[in-house]
Amino acid sequence: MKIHEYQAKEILRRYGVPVQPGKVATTPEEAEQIAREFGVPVVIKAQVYVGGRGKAGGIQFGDTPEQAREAAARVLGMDIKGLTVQKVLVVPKLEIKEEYYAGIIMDRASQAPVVMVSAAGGIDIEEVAAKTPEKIIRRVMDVRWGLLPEQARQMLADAGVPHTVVAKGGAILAALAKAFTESDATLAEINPLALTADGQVMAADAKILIDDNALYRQKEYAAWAEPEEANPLEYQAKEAGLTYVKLDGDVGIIGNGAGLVMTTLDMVARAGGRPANFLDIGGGAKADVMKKALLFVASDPQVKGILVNIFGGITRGDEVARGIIMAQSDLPAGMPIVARLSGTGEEEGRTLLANAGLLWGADMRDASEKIVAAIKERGQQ
Amino acid sequence: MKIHEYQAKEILRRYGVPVQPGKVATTPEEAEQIAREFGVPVVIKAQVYVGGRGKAGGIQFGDTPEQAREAAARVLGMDIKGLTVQKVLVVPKLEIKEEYYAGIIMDRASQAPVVMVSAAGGIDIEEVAAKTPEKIIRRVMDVRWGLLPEQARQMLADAGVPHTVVAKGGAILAALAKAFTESDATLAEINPLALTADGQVMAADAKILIDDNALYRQKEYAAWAEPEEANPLEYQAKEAGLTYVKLDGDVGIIGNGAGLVMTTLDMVARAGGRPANFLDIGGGAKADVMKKALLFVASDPQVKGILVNIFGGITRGDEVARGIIMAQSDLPAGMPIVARLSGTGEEEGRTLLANAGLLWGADMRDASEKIVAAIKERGQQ
Amino acid sequence: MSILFDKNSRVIVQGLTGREGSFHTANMVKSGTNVVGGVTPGKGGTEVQGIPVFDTVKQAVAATNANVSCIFVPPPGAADAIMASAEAGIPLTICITEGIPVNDMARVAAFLKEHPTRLIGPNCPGLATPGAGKVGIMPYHIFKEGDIGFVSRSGTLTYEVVALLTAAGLGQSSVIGIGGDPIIGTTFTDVLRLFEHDPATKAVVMCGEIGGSDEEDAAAYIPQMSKPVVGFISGRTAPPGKRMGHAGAIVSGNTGTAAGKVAALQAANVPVAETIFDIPALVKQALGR
Amino acid sequence: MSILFDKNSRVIVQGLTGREGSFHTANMVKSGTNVVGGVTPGKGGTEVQGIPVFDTVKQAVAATNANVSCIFVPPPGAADAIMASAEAGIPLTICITEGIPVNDMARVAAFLKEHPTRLIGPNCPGLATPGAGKVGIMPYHIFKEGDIGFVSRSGTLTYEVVALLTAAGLGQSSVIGIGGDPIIGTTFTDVLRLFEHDPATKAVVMCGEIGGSDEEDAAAYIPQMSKPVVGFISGRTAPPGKRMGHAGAIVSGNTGTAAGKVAALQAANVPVAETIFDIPALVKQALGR
Repeated sequence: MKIHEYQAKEILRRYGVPVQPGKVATTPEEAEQIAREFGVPVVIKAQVYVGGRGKAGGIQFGDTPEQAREAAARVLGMDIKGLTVQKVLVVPKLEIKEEYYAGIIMDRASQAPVVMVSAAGGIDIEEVAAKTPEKIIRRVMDVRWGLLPEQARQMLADAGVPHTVVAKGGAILAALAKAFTESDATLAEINPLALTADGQVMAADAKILIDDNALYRQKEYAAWAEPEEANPLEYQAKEAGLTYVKLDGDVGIIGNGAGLVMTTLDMVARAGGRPANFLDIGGGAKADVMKKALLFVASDPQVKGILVNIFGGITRGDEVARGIIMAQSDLPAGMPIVARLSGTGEEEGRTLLANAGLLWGADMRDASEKIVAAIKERGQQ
Repeated sequence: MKIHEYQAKEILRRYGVPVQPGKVATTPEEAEQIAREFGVPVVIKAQVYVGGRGKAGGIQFGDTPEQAREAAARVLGMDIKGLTVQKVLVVPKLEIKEEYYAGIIMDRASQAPVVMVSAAGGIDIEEVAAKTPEKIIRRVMDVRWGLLPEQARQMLADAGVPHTVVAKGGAILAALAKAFTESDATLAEINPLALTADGQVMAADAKILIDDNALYRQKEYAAWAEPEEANPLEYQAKEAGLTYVKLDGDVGIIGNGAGLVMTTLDMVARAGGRPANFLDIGGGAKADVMKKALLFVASDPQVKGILVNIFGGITRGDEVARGIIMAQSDLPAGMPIVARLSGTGEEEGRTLLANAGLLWGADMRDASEKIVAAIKERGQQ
Repeated sequence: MSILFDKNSRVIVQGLTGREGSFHTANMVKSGTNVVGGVTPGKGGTEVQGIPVFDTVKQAVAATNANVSCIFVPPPGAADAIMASAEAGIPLTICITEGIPVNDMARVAAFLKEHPTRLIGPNCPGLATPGAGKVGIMPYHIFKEGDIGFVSRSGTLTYEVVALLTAAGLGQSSVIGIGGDPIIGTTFTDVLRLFEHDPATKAVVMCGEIGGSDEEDAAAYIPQMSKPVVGFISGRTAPPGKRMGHAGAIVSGNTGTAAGKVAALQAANVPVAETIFDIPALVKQALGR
Repeated sequence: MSILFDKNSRVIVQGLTGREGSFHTANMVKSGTNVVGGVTPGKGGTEVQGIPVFDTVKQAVAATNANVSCIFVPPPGAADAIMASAEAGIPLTICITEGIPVNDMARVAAFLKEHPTRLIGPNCPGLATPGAGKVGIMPYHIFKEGDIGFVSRSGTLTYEVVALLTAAGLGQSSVIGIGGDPIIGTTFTDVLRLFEHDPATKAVVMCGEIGGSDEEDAAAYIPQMSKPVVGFISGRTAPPGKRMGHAGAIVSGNTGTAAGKVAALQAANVPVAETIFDIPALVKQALGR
């Protein structure tokens, strides 16, 4: 789950990481008020669930409260990579002397969190990593002990930061690691970790992702979830318990099991179609879930036809067929649906579909070709 | 640090351990009100920092709110082993079917917490442990992993409790272990762990001791500290930063280092005296600390004379002597003081004492004999 | 013959009394698997489908001499269930549960270094040895006894491909679903190594997918094998995964794409199927059948 | 000759720049100890009393080749300091700090199983090798070179008894204060074993006190020693320790009392001094001097 910068900073603050004071504004007037409260100059930072907001103009400055209001007026409502800015974080401007990088990510290969620091932080960190990987100090965290303060300091010392940053940054890095584990984060990043002109070491920006699987025990953070403005369908799907990813094409795709759905996408693409989405209904879905998934996919205005590909194990083909038939009356008139049912209840399911006059494919290649052809045919009408 | 039963239960509740609802009353009227709120019959339990309150009459019952008031009136103000009852915990009476024992203690020999359970719980648990030690299931907790739920269940299974208690009690025991570690406890005990007539498993009583050395980071629990009514001197000493234990005799004893002070007690006893206290001023004490310690020991009305035994390393003999001289005007007139100073600054200190007309001993045996003799002599005057 | 599981395996089911656990246990028994016990704390002393239930894994092992555990425990208790199996000394643990927090699995991974068990999964369909039975949730009717080893990260895709192999007359020695989670107990390379040493396996089909570097690692191992491997990678047209901050880019670099995985396998002389329908022919070609 | 520490030892001080650290380091240097560096995070690159300061223990070891660390870090950071020394591979760590939370020390004890260092303390006065120097806070002027090994749980009592030994002409080979905390790195038995194998030690004085079972454990080891041991137990007239709930009674049973410890030592044929003034005579008697 994504959270905003101000929320990530709130988590870090609880673990003792120094972050600037500041507040969130949803109107220019609020931004002006916050600027008065904390003192100018301030930075107005768009709070959106994507990176690269700085280059998009989502970070602006205000030397007076009035300028803060004007800057907030420019940023609020701005479109950044398809997301509309609805909140800005207003913070006093830091006089930054140096910028470092500190991050922790759950790493598949290590089967553990990997901690990374670099003396060369800021927005170009990925270029640093690509060109001069030796400048990134990495350490696999032993989850039994966490990141010990001395290990954190040694990493920073190895990165070549000044002595005072070894000490203060070490405490910050150890706190970041604790926050990572206790928040069930999959990523926790401070970039830049800033050394200010007056010798403070602070998290000038922060990013945390929370493990969706752990939201049941991270109730406070779970409550921070917001609709992702650019992807209302994905948000609604999550609410409905479906695994859905929006894509660019026009062939709606529904299947059971991530690997099978991905393979179906590949098959549709080979048949000359362009998938409109990825939707996994999971195992053991009943007719009502199938119906809900169909209507959900069809609600995407780009979708011109839908392919249903089910390999029945726990999921029964007849249940799936019933769901497709139930959905007919609510689907856009004439939208082609091709179902491919295999495994448990496949015969019964196919009979149901045939009786209802619906299309079905013998296998996923056949079904993919049929749905692509049906959409093309309908487009030519 | 000791805390009350109701506070221990509050900690356990936060970790998900089922405990009865209930509230603390400081007046009979409050107890009646609580009985009305939670329903009768209720149990009125004295909240005092000693064990054995049941046998002393500190646990009483009320079948009606009025009886609850009367019972509370009997218990409040009661003297239990020298402590005056100032609070009672009022809880609905449980219908207990069986009683078990669950406890965790930091164990020197294991260098780790040791978890213990027994199917034979309740007030006779120590007898069970002494007579049938095989009925106590023990496990050294691996602090790297904590007590895993399955390990907790296996301990209860080995103890021979019913299946339902293995499951519910296992969760409780794992929670107890988590509470132990996260609260910096040195002891956490649920006795009895009760199986109620309606199949619930609950902490019917609880005891937790918090590590004094960890109070700096257990700020909430540190704020729960209360004067120990029976030992106001010990409480004041703690507040003053002195390590003080009240004893039964009349020879006040002050020294630096626990081992040295204990040896001094032994020496005074061999010289025929009875130590009135143990007081360790720690390392590096200055004159003002020495003065404070002297006045503190002298404030015990049982004290008839004071022995000061300092082996100077960091602590300087002349500082100690100055402190003794500074205290003279505030000490009870004629109270004998014998000082024994050795190590750093001993010559200067002895000279100061001699010039002030004060007694000193050549070594701790000499000093012990001198203070015992001085007290005896004064008693015969 | 087989790897990991055969007719002598004695299976217990952790979470036997739950809906999923009891449903799939019935199917396992039907497939011929010897399910000797179940574990559900608090339900010890009862029976499900004639199978005795115990409160702890240790008790179950003591009573049944089980050597395989299959876990259907819901996510909040699943990591503890794996550790319980490991601590009880069960040599093979198969965790079906989907949705375990990754921090829990990091803890499990560390725990298993001290308390070894061969963990398959989590978030996997389990395994099957055609002719001997299955552990997990795979539909058993698709299998056919034979000499092809099969390993995949995905569940339903496994069923698709195995059905194609069976239809083509290519029976399977063992079928292993290693699971799709970020942290899993057994990797492609682990399973390839087992197949390499299994006399009953003549060739291996490996179905990977985008994400992680497990396929790349396998490609590095395959040149040491004496047996042919046929590969497939799903997700070629999937969008690039969501970015995991800068850290994600720093850690993974260029690994994880379908193109990268296909290239790595091809560099190891592994024929990579364009679609799953091409797999049987590639296997036959590799075996010269 | 000596155990643990000699003229070749190279000492760093963790917490060198603090009040206690700098005060006692000056005294250590005066005693002849070779203090080669200090560690205070953030103070790296500076010097104290001409001794270079580093940000981490690893840096200090790399620069100075230190093999002993002495810790004066305040309680909140002391456990981390011990682990830092262990992880940096320093073979002997002496922790003077008093007041470390016992949970921290339980964690340290577990950590040291994986990252071994010989830990003395915490809450101890350190050690001294008369003629070579000292590490810690013992007043060095009381020592005299000789062949008596001395070990104690207490600080000032150590000084008292060592002063008596010195006054009686009984010099010391090594003097070790193991510390009074519930969880300590090195026990009486550990030190007795070192003295047993130290050719420079002819007899050992062991000063114990009430609480715990370390003296009883030592009494079980002493019969295996070839060298005489003289014992002393303080706290004979101390009140029984405060009860630690039922658990305390269950765990400790009857161990921990002065009478029990004296009895255990006497059963091991150890002469136990009635008062500290009797110790020198018992030592002379044991050595036939």
